Amino acid sequence: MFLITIASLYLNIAISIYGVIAKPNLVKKFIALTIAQDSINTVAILMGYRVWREAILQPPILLSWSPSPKDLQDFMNRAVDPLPQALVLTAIVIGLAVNIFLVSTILHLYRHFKTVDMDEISKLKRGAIVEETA
Amino acid sequence: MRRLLKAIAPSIFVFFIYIVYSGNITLFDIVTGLVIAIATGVILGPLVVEDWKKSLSLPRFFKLVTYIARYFLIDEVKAHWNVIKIGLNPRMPIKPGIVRVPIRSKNEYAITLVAISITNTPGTVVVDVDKERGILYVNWIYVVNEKPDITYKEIAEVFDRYASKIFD
Amino acid sequence: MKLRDVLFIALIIFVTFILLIPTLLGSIGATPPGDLRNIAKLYLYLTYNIFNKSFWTASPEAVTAIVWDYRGLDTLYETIVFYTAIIAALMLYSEILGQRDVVGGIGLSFIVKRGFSIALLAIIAVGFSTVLHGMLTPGGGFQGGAIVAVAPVIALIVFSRKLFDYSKLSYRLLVALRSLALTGIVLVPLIPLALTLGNGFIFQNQVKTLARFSYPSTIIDVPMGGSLLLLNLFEGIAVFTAFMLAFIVLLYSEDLSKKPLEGEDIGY
Amino acid sequence: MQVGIGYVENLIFILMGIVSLTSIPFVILAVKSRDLLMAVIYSAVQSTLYSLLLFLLLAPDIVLVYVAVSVGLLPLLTILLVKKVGRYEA
Repeated sequence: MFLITIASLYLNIAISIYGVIAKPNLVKKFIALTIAQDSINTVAILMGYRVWREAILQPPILLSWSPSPKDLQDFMNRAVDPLPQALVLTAIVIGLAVNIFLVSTILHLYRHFKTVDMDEISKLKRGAIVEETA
Repeated sequence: MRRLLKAIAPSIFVFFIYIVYSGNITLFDIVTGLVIAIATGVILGPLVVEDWKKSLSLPRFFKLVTYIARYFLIDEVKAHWNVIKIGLNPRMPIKPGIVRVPIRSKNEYAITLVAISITNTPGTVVVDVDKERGILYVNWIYVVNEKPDITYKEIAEVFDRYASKIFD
Repeated sequence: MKLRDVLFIALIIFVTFILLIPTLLGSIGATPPGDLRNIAKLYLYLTYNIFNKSFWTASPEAVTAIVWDYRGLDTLYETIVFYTAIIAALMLYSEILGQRDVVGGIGLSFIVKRGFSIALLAIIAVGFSTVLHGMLTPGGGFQGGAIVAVAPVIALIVFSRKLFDYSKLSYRLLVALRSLALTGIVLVPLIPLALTLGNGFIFQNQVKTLARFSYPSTIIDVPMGGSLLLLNLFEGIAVFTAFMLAFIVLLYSEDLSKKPLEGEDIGY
Repeated sequence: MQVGIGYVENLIFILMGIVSLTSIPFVILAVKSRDLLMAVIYSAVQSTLYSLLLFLLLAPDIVLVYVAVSVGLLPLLTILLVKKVGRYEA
């Protein structure tokens, strides 16, 4: 079942990248891009997971504030990998900031060309260049 | 000064939520909770509270608590029971329609409480509100009668009585 | 179904399998690995090791410790990316920043307003609790900032623009608050360097063998994590104000937003 | 004890598999649908499923930030975009 999880996440990445490439609409491209971001982040978290071999797993948070050496050893044996979580944590928030920038550029394009279709925008641009050079 | 008085009730609410969400009561929680609560209360107090005297009155608060208990224990159960009866009946005896329900509460919070209570009980949904005339438009699963006094009695009477006691 | 679609579907499945094979053979396999990487073990073991205080961070939460202590410089540069992205989005609207909108608006109905005003308080309480307990429980500056940012964004829609255009929490104040928070993020790592006259490290949190400076390890009666609490607080304020600014600008009415484009319709 | 843990592990793997399999149709619908508003809603459903998956992967930090960002702010941002540029893909 774990394999199915990985495979379906990869499939999601592939579908969303198809969406980014093949759909002409910029908003649709944007939606597909956010799905790709989420899937890639989830795959990164998945890499930090471990098998429940010895004891019940726990998130990487030490619960006791005055731990004994045994507590620390236990924590090391039971926690999942905190490193991917720390990296993805910043990536999500910064991703949103970059997405806000993307949205404002898409809005500017729309206000400029009155459309968000990439094919039409390139057609309009070509027309404008021909007009200027003629 | 007004602003500070208005800030008291929201501050208590924020402090309560802060402690509940934090999950433990250490001195650190209490100190930071107080700072956050007072800052939030002073900034957002005028937006939330209309009349500080009403917001601080204890009898109204106890009325609210009894209302919540009564709502979830009696009215919700009754409404669920009715809808279950309709749902399990093979003939599906429904007669849906939108009716006018006049209510007597005038305060915005009171109308909000009545509208939310009516919507949250299954079988009735508030679709629109007319504040000036004090009328709620309610989509009812089985319209017994369209007359305003009967709809008031069937749908809104309990909620309205409590709401006007709590907020007006 | 056209040939193009079939080709794309085949390609998607092919790519998935190509990606899956190295994952299976190389890193995780059919079940996840039983053991952690050594670096992760080290971080987990040392983050709140009260017996060996030369590497500890005084924070029982490993993720926050990694974000702001072990890999603090990384996060500092991520914050710079964040700052730049928001500034870039604001710069596109540089001509209309801080102006009152031409369309007043009345917002949604008063039932939504009253219901939301109670929820507003709860969201802010939860968000700041997440920020300030970042070194004890899951949470921290990024999480709490994102949670608190939800409140003004929905308030902008529920109460309409008027609330923000005529309130004291103006554009200038928000920018000032954000700049202050970012200055705080820059100053906290530099303070050890200044107080030890150059013998400390940047992003030094607790005492090291070579540098004798450390932030306090407990605050009142809970583990503080030294600089982690301060950095979380500043990052939370920075994230919250940045998202609020960005949404305030993005939600300008169309009439006003077209102003920066005036005169550009001649050339591309 | 050992048997109990193995049982819990299998249960969690199965849950993870179900959640991630359920997300595939929503991703396909979000990419395929011509109605952009519906695409945003499908993408929000996919985000909700992912947050469940992240919770199962024992990452409470990420769940906190992910719920606020990907289920709250991002759909709002995209709906704003859709409202301004028009609902239907030509």
